[in-house]
Amino acid sequence: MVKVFDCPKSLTDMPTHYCPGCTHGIIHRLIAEVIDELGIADKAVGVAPVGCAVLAYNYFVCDMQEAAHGRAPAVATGIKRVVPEGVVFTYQGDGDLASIGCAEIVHAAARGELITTVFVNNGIYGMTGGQMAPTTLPGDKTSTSPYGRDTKKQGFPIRVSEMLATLDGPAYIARVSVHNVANIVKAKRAIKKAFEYQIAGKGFTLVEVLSTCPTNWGLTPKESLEKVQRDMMPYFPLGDYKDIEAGEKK
Amino acid sequence: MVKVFDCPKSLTDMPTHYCPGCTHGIIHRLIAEVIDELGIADKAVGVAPVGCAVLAYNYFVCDMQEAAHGRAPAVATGIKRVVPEGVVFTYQGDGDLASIGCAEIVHAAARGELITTVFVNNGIYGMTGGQMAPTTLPGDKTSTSPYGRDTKKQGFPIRVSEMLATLDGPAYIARVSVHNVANIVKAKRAIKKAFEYQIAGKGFTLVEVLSTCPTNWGLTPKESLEKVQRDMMPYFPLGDYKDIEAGEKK
Amino acid sequence: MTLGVIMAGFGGQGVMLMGQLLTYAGMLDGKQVSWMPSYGPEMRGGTANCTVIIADEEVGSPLVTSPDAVVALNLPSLDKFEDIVKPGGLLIYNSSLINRPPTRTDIRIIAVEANDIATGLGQPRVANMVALGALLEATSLISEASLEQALRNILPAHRQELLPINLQAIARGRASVEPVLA
Amino acid sequence: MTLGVIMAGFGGQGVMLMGQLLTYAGMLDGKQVSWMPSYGPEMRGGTANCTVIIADEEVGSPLVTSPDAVVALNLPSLDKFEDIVKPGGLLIYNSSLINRPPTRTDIRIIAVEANDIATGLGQPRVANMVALGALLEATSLISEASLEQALRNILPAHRQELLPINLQAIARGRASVEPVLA
Amino acid sequence: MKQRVLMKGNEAIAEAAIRAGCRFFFGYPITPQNELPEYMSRRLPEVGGTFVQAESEVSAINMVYGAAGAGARVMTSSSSPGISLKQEGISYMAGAQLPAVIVNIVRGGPGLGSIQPGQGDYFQSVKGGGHGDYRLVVLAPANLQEAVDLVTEAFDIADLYRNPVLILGDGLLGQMMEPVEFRQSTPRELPAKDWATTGLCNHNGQKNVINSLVLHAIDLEAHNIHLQEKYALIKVAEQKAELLHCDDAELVVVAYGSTARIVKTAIAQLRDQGHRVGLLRPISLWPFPEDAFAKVMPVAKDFLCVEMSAGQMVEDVKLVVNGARPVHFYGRMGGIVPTPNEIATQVLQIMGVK
Amino acid sequence: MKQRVLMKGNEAIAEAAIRAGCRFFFGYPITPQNELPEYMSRRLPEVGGTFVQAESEVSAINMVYGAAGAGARVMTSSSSPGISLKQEGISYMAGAQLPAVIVNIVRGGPGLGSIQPGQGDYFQSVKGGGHGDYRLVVLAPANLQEAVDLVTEAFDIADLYRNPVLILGDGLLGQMMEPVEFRQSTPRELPAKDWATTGLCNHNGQKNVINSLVLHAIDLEAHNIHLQEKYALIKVAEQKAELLHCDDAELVVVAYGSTARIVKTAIAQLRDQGHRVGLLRPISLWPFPEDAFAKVMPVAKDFLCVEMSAGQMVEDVKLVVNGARPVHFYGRMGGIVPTPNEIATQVLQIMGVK
Amino acid sequence: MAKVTFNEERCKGCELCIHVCPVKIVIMQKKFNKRGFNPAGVSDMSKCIACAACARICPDVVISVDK
Amino acid sequence: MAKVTFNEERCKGCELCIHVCPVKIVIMQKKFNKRGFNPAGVSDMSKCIACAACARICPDVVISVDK
Ligand SMILES: Cc1ncc(C[n+]2csc(CCOP(=O)(O)OP(=O)(O)O)c2C)c(N)n1
Ligand SMILES: Cc1ncc(C[n+]2csc(CCOP(=O)(O)OP(=O)(O)O)c2C)c(N)n1
Ligand code: SF4
Ligand code: SF4
Ligand code: SF4
Ligand code: SF4
Ligand code: SF4
Ligand code: SF4
Ligand SMILES: [Mg+2]
Ligand SMILES: [Mg+2]
Repeated sequence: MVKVFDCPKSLTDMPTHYCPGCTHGIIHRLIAEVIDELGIADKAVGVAPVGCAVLAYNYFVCDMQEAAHGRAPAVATGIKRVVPEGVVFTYQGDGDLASIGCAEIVHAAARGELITTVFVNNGIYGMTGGQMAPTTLPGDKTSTSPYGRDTKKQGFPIRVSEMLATLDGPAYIARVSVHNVANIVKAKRAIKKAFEYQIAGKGFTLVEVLSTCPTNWGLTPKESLEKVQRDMMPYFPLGDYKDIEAGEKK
Repeated sequence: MVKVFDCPKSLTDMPTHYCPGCTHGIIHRLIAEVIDELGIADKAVGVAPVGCAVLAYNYFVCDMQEAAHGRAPAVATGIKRVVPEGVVFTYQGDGDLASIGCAEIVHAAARGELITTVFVNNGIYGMTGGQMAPTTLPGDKTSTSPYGRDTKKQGFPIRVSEMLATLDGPAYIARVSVHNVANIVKAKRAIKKAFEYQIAGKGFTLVEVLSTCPTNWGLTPKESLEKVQRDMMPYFPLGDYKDIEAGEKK
Repeated sequence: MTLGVIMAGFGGQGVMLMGQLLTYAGMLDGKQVSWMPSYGPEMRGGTANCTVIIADEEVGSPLVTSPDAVVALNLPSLDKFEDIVKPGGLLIYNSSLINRPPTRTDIRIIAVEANDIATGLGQPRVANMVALGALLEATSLISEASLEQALRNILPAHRQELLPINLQAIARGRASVEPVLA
Repeated sequence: MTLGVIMAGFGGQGVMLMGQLLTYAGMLDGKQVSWMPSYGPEMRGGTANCTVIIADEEVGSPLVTSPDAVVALNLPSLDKFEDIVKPGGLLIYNSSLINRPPTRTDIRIIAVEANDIATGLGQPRVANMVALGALLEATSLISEASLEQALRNILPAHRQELLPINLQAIARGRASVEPVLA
Repeated sequence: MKQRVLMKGNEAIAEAAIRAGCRFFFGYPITPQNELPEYMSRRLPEVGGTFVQAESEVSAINMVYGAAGAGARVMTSSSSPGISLKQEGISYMAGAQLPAVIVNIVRGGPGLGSIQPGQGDYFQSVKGGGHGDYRLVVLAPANLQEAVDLVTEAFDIADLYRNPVLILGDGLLGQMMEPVEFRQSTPRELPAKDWATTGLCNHNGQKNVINSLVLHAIDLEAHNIHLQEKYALIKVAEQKAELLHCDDAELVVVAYGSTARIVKTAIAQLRDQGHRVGLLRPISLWPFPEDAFAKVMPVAKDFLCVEMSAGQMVEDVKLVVNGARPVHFYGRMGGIVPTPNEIATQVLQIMGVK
Repeated sequence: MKQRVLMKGNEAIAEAAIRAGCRFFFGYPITPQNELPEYMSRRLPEVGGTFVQAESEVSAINMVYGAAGAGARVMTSSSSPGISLKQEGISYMAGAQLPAVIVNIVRGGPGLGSIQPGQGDYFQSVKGGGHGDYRLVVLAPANLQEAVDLVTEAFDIADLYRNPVLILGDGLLGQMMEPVEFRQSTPRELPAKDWATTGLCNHNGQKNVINSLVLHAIDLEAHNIHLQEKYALIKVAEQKAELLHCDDAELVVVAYGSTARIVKTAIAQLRDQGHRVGLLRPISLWPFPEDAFAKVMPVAKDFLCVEMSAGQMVEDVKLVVNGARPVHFYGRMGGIVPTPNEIATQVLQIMGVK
Repeated sequence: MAKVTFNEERCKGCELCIHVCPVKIVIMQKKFNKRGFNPAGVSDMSKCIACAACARICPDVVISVDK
Repeated sequence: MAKVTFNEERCKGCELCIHVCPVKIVIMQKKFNKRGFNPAGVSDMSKCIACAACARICPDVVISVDK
């Protein structure tokens, strides 16, 4: 018998604290698989955000730092400058990265900082109980947009990948999704490419992953995956937004 | 005899503290002319930045607030929400807007906040004595890039207009220049359009103005204008980046 | 007189609401009351509990270290709180989900088949009300009238149709106490 | 002994460098020294000044309220500092640019045509050195050797060719003092 | 008696603010105060007000600056790390003399710490976590009725003195429910906000500027002296404290906020046992209620300061007592709420009982 | 005697840091400390180090967090408003026990204030401007030689105790030039940074985590107790103060940093006139040099605290003196540097002369 | 022959694996695991094609697949 | 006839006006204003075409133009 699929070595045994069906867990696994495949567990340093993934430092078998809310790219910059031979990644939610940490991610990208960011876009503040995120879709109800996000007063969702792709510092920026198996496979490919580009010193890399929050969306895990495809993907189209090896496209 | 050109009423008599030949003065005058022409001096509220224009509150004949470094868009948001019938503008340098205040401008733009930002891009921190700005050109020497801006370590300039144009909140975003008379005339037109769009409630508006810093560039005022055309304009192309009335272009 | 009650269960079993109803009823009875949730690092699906104080004087600490009564809707809650019930106090546990009987002998213990009774009523989600009914019956913490009024006030306008089933559940909870006393 | 000197002029006249040279020379003479610039809100093109202390003991305040000597390279500086020179102190002013003579009678006053002399040397920018020469001559603050050494050390390697013209300016400044004393 | 409603602390504070005329709220989510902005996001639109979820706490406090400068009654709230981020903005508001109410529902620190209740932000609140010489008026309610009442006070004090006011709560207060009554307070006479930047047309064409920059040292000193004079006035006029059983108390426990509740329970026990113990509960942490200390000094032999911190208010107690009596300290940290028994034990130890 | 070089304060601090082995600097421009990052941007590349101009002070302190967590000797510097922005990050560093050196070249406040020297950030520095119970070691040099010497000390203390150290200067110190000598200090024995996140391959495959989150109250309390025990050690071991003419001083002036220089000039004058006046100059502001006070108490009848603030350190002086002697205060604000004459006048008034 | 193994104690009963199995053999079990969830399992292992879809979608690395 | 007026005390002598005048009549004066700058002026007003280029480029609103 041959192993077709097994738990990656770069994940610890500790069960995660994520809610049932939350796709944070899938994304964690993909990162761990990539770390395994690239054989970089012993030189990877991860940076956990403040968000539902705040305990991510418990789940990866590599050195980790827990950053202040939104500041993971700055923390990662500090680490990478000290350990240039290390492989440094941040794992950040949409509140963390696109709201409070907006300046940090823009500037890490503009600096072409040699780090990889996995950006988990679930359109909500999961950890704090379902408040509006910068990526919450127009009309969606959250605990701070109880009447539905009104673009007149609360503005429009930010398309982070498109925005960062206007900069010269990034080497690779892609938006992927984990709402079905085919996309999970693609998502892993993107994350792997991002890490490879970092290792090759090509520039800043970011993979935006459309993710779910069944708990705060008030949907079952399955319905949540459907919402990603039905509602999120039209607003946040999947694709490579920047690939210095391939030229820009979209 | 008819007046062909006179000092706008919306500028106070106070001579500015700007260095000889600094184009901050031209940009001030253009804003004042627009305020005059639109007849909005009695309902305009300006927000001064921290930067060489920190004393801008002395120069405009309208209510003014002095914001913390980078936070003018947040301050303007507070004002506009309280005085929705007012015409609220921020005046910000590139350090103020594109560096420390990066999150604030991105989010004011994403919210479609009904304010107008005049963004003075002189590729340097004027007030603090010539440090590198996010818009400093590759290779340019500043007091914190003494060996010339090395894109490998210090990253690439941020093109603010292009970046913000990826958002859905802005109604009008344009880059103009004041390095010669023809462009000064165009710059004024852009600033006027921005104010008009704000008054019409169309959305967030921003005019990026390429400007000079003879003192910290170590050039004469005339050489500085030449540098704008020769060095800055290729990296920061002029044009409308977003105009919801005209569709996006570039 | 100051009485402290801890109510505990899985998230989703409605222990928070149960505690709020008790508190509300106490307030309507003219008592001094407070309600304090646990809001720790537990994730959704984990355990949840709240502390209710009903007193004649100003409420000092809204927390209690030895509660006068504990209502435990699941096993982890029983495990966690059985030991701290004040000697002579009351422990109500949901015998539908808890398969080990409590071991304390110095307190009054009431088993309520909360889930079974609720399911019997055709509405499994009112198990918490069944337990609350048992508490009402077993103590003189609050009056029945106030509890009913509290329920009316707390149910939002578009949910008032749920009033009867909740009242029924409370009644069945009260009724379930007798056999244990016997 | 603690002596305080204020040097003032337009930004660009080189008062800061002049003060640094004086301080450096004092240090080479084995004295305790400090240099403190004004770094106020004045814009470029405005006035600039610095305070130099040369002392035998540890320098306390690096600022002085009544300086032992003032070197004023332009009119606003003279206006600002003439009054605070310590009685019996020294005031050197740049008579090339300042057209009103000082009015104090309780201090020693030296007029130096700093700009004219510098222009005469073919290098208008060494007017500050001319004034410094005058100060060297009129006081015993520092030694000539130390000043020359300071100049050598402060000039960056690729600017050493400017040494002669600076030394010349200092010499002419020294020379210019005589007539006034006469 | 007016109607009492059962509310969560965070929501009660929000509702009280709306009743006090607050129509603008700028905030950012953080536990354990999320119900406050959430409530505002539901309620403010109903009363014609505006709720904005800012991109960060830094941005939120600067929105508050702008709105306060435009003359609004405006509030923001956060919890410890978020309040740290607001320090620059708070210093600016104090410098520009802008009235606003800031709520800190303190959690365990330092750093990310935990979300459990704490009182480790006392120094930051009363000594000034931001730069420069400034003071916030700091009000620390111990129950929800008081929280509700102090919110109105806070807005009035802010407007009267043109100074930000901080309401210092903690997770316990924010998360608990108690009955509250929204009563009409006797309004203070407040000056018109003729300094607000609402556009020249709204104030007779005279230009208004909101600013904290004062370039020349002599002017900035004058500005600072003005601020200090204002603080001196506040110090005289705005001290608030509760004294409980202090008339004959040989040992006075000093505690504020939630901790004071626990202390009350402990004191009730101790009094039952016949011990002469009292409570001095500072309600205004700045100005620190020095007058209240003067009242208890004649009888008190010892002071015991109890805090959910390593000991911060204890310094202010020592400063008031000035060596005249021993000042003891008992503290718990990290989100641990002390029990009445623990406190009683400390008291008895100091009193030399048993 | 080694060679003395004439340097600006900001540059001398930067050079001293490099000589102390600092190879990483993250900062953001602000007057009056700009020469410090500028110097670093020139010099660090020459020694194989890294200078990054961060996008803000918030980002800078978090870069420092990352770099310190990866085991580097790292520094940041700023001035008042910028330091306020760093408060959240500083609290995180204290919580995660990360060693680094932070320089604050204080200016006039509050708010934008001015760029002139000030000492209004004392409270923020020593009481904790951030949230939670933590302490920075705070060192306040009074001249450039001392600044240079203390920089090495600061890095060593930071590494020894795994705690951030703040160097508190002001515009005067940052902008002035004085001769300095970079001398070899006797290095302390420092523990290996085996906790740093440099990748598993660099520390035997054992996972390292840098973190300040401690979810359970009981654990967070334990963590806080550990921090407090560490602070207690520091309090014993790291007090620093200068005593000048205190042996027979009836009046002891207490002043730190630049102000202490002015006080020295004043005292020289007063001594010349025969007055028994001394100076107690705290060099470590936290831990506050209580031991030095014990030394002067037997003779001192009065204390006069002089600050460029509305009176902040005066509270710590009062806490030490604990009512045993009168503590007077004289302060200037807003960037005004007091003159020796002003101070002498105050002293004479207190001494009842004339 | 294909074999799918469930680390039942890790399962949170989210049911995502059920929906992606092309041969519809993944089911939820009646029993509870220690954390109170009904874990997933396979009804008829012989039908399994070892596609690993279930494993790939599982957020909790419950499933391993052999062939 | 065109007329260009210089508010000389505001002039900072930056010389930008000189370069933009299409008829090259703007010059720097020898005298100093109170702030120590040589103010700009016009050498031969009759040549002025009132194009206001000088006024538009002036950063210090020194110049007004009549026609
Ligand atoms: C300075 C600061 N502000 C706010 C918070 C509270 N907070 C914790 S997580 C979070 C948002 C999390 O949302 P997101 O980044 O989208 O992650 P998710 O939980 O959705 O995965 C917030 C606001 C904090 N811890 N620190
Ligand atoms: C929080 C904070 N950080 C830094 C500063 C110092 N500072 C003042 S102006 C400025 C940059 C100004 O540059 P820019 O915005 O480009 O305006 P310019 O002077 O070039 O017009 C900086 C960093 C400050 N005042 N406050
Ligand atoms: S709250 Fe939402 S994002 Fe967070 S673990 Fe639960 S489902 Fe996932
Ligand atoms: S420093 Fe530069 S930007 Fe500032 S006023 Fe002078 S020339 Fe203009
Ligand atoms: S491996 Fe494929 S076929 Fe087998 S159980 Fe999983 S999803 Fe079904
Ligand atoms: S996807 Fe994983 S966690 Fe969810 S039910 Fe299936 S095995 Fe369990
Ligand atoms: S108006 Fe035109 S022609 Fe006349 S002086 Fe000015 S630039 Fe020259
Ligand atoms: S452009 Fe204006 S400031 Fe410059 S020289 Fe001409 S008139 Fe003077
Ligand atoms: Mg999210
Ligand atoms: Mg600039």
